[in-house]
Amino acid sequence: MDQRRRKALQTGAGLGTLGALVAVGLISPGDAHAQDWKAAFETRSLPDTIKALGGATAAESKDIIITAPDIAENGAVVPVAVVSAIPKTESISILIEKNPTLLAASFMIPAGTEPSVGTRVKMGQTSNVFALVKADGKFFVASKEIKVTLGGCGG
Amino acid sequence: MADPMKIRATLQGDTVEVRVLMQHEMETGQRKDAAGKTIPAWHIQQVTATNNGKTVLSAQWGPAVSKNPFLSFKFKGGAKGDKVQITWTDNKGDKRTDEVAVS
Amino acid sequence: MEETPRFVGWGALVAAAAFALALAPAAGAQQKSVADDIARYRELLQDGNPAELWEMRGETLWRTKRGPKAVSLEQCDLGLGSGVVKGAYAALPRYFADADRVMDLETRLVHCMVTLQGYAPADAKKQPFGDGTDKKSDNEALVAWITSESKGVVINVALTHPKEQEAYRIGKAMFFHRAGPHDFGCVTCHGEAHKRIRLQDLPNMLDPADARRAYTSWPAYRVSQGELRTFQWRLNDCFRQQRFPELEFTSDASIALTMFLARNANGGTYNAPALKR
Amino acid sequence: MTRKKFFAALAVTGLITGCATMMSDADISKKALLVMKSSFKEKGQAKLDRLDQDEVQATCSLYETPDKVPKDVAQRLEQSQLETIRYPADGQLLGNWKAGEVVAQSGVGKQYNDDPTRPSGGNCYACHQLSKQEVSFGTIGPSLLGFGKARGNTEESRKYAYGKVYNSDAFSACSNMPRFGHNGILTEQQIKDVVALMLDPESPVNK
Repeated sequence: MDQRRRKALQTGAGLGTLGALVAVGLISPGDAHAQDWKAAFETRSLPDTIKALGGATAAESKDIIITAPDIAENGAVVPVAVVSAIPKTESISILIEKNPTLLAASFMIPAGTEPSVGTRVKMGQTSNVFALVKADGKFFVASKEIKVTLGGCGG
Repeated sequence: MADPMKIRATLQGDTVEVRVLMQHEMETGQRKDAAGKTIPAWHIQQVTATNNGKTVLSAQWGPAVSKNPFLSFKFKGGAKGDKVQITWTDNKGDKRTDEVAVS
Repeated sequence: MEETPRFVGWGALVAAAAFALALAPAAGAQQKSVADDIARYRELLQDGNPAELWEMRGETLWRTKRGPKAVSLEQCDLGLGSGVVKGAYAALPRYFADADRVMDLETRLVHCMVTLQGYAPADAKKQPFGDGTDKKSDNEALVAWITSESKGVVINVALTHPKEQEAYRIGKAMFFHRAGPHDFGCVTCHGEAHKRIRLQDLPNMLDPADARRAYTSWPAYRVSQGELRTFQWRLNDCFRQQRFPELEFTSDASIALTMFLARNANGGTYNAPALKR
Repeated sequence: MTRKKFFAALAVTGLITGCATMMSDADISKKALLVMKSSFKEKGQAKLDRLDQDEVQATCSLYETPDKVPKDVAQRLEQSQLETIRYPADGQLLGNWKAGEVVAQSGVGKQYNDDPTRPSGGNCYACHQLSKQEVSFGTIGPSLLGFGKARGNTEESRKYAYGKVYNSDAFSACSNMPRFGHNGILTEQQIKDVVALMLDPESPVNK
């Protein structure tokens, strides 16, 4: 619990510094029709992914908690868990900014399932990882930088 | 044929915690073999989880999910003895379903 | 949580993350935090070890009727009596009178596959390690399961039989044998405390505490390779990096070195298959 | 292993049970090499002769760690190794530090799965800290951060750095560091580049 709260504060503080820089945007409700997953998995930027998932922009949210290491000893396996405290969370997506394609995984959360998922992803290099949450038709995002370093003997 | 998954589903209070390990290459389609030939993409695309037949999670995965994938999630409304079933489908059309009772 | 989320353009979000990166702490403080962060990474990985997939497959293999004689391995004597698996790994390598030879787990498994299941020795040894793809090794799976049955058991390698003592001494001589274009021996990396290669901590295999920690954590699922790796594999890969030729599976040298290292770990509580970078 | 050391080892491992049937340590060493020769097989560029030892390797294998090598033995080895160092004919010891950084980062070369036609690396970062930027460094060797700043880019320091990389045993017997020049791991040019990495004021080592 403490751990989570601390993470939440960290994430919040990191994003908070932006406040002044940030342009305020409006959210348009996501499309209701079925996703074109093939297209979504080929997107190369956050706005394109959001668009492919049926949205326009995403709001920064402190209610999304990313639990992941600050440094990954091996980019092939980076544990990432996302918890959303946003009511009516419908889906949680994990995006890796510097990967050849952005979207790593999307989880659809039916009613009764907690908006809390964990998996492991590949990262080609140090990058921001985004957790994109769709809740009540709107998109929200949080980010965390994960450094990828070289572990063993090299070669 | 694909190897079985290892599934754990445990009831903690009113929440069932599910942890799954799947055996899969999760080949990205970006790597080259020793001869310099691109190794074609081969990865799980879709995962669905049901509890006594009711969908409790579905997921779409790309090749960036790690090899031998791990998945954890939680749902409410389950009871001991319920059947949690996980199915994955990969981009070659291979499919695997395994089941475990909530303990 | 009550705060209204600010609506953010993602471009600005990206820019801000880059900004935060530029404010990275100074180098001195950084090094300590790198070690802490790596520890945190390893901790986060512990939940859900894919090694269990190998253990499952190994148990099935153990119980499946296979080979020319179509029998299972369930009567295989791993040193504690026919069919006893629990705790067997913690007392290996050991001398087996029926073969008049000191054997480690891998060698004993091959012996059982040959004598019980009727495999030709070459067939029993043909795939000691998986290649990281779908070419899996039955041996690694069997070892994963058998070792998992020694979890919590204290390593207790006896040096009572003269052949066990000789194997230990040969293994020890191998440990200090520097050779090859780089002058490396096992001791180059594993003979001093608190050293690392890159960020990887190196156990001092001459120190009982370190040897216990290291030996009791193999086999391990190697996340970098997506494979379960056995202690035998660990030795082979050390020799590759030592610029030596290839250590042969179930060879006398591999058993001798395993004997030396296992004995050094005596008293450690076995806790594997583990999960490593 | 010396006889004294051997009995010390026996005592530690609780092996003294009456030594009548025991092989001497010299016999064990001989037997170990025989066992190794029958237990390894050649693969790629790594042939079985890699198990054989030269004078340095054989002598150093007798002592558990370099600090246990007797002084006179160490001095004799250092002298013999000093004589192996071949400095570049053109007298130029300083190469390009950027190329040196590539050598320092690369760990390929001489392994049985390496392509012998491609250049080897020095893998310096595996054992040494060299620059502030690279956080993934080893500690088997000392930190070399600021090496050139501390010693100055003089003829003397260039000669020392070149010789040390060429044959480390000439300066510190039974060092864990490979004899990169003597054993043909790095080329003359590569060693010059590593020397530049160590000494060039513009190199990240000295920043």
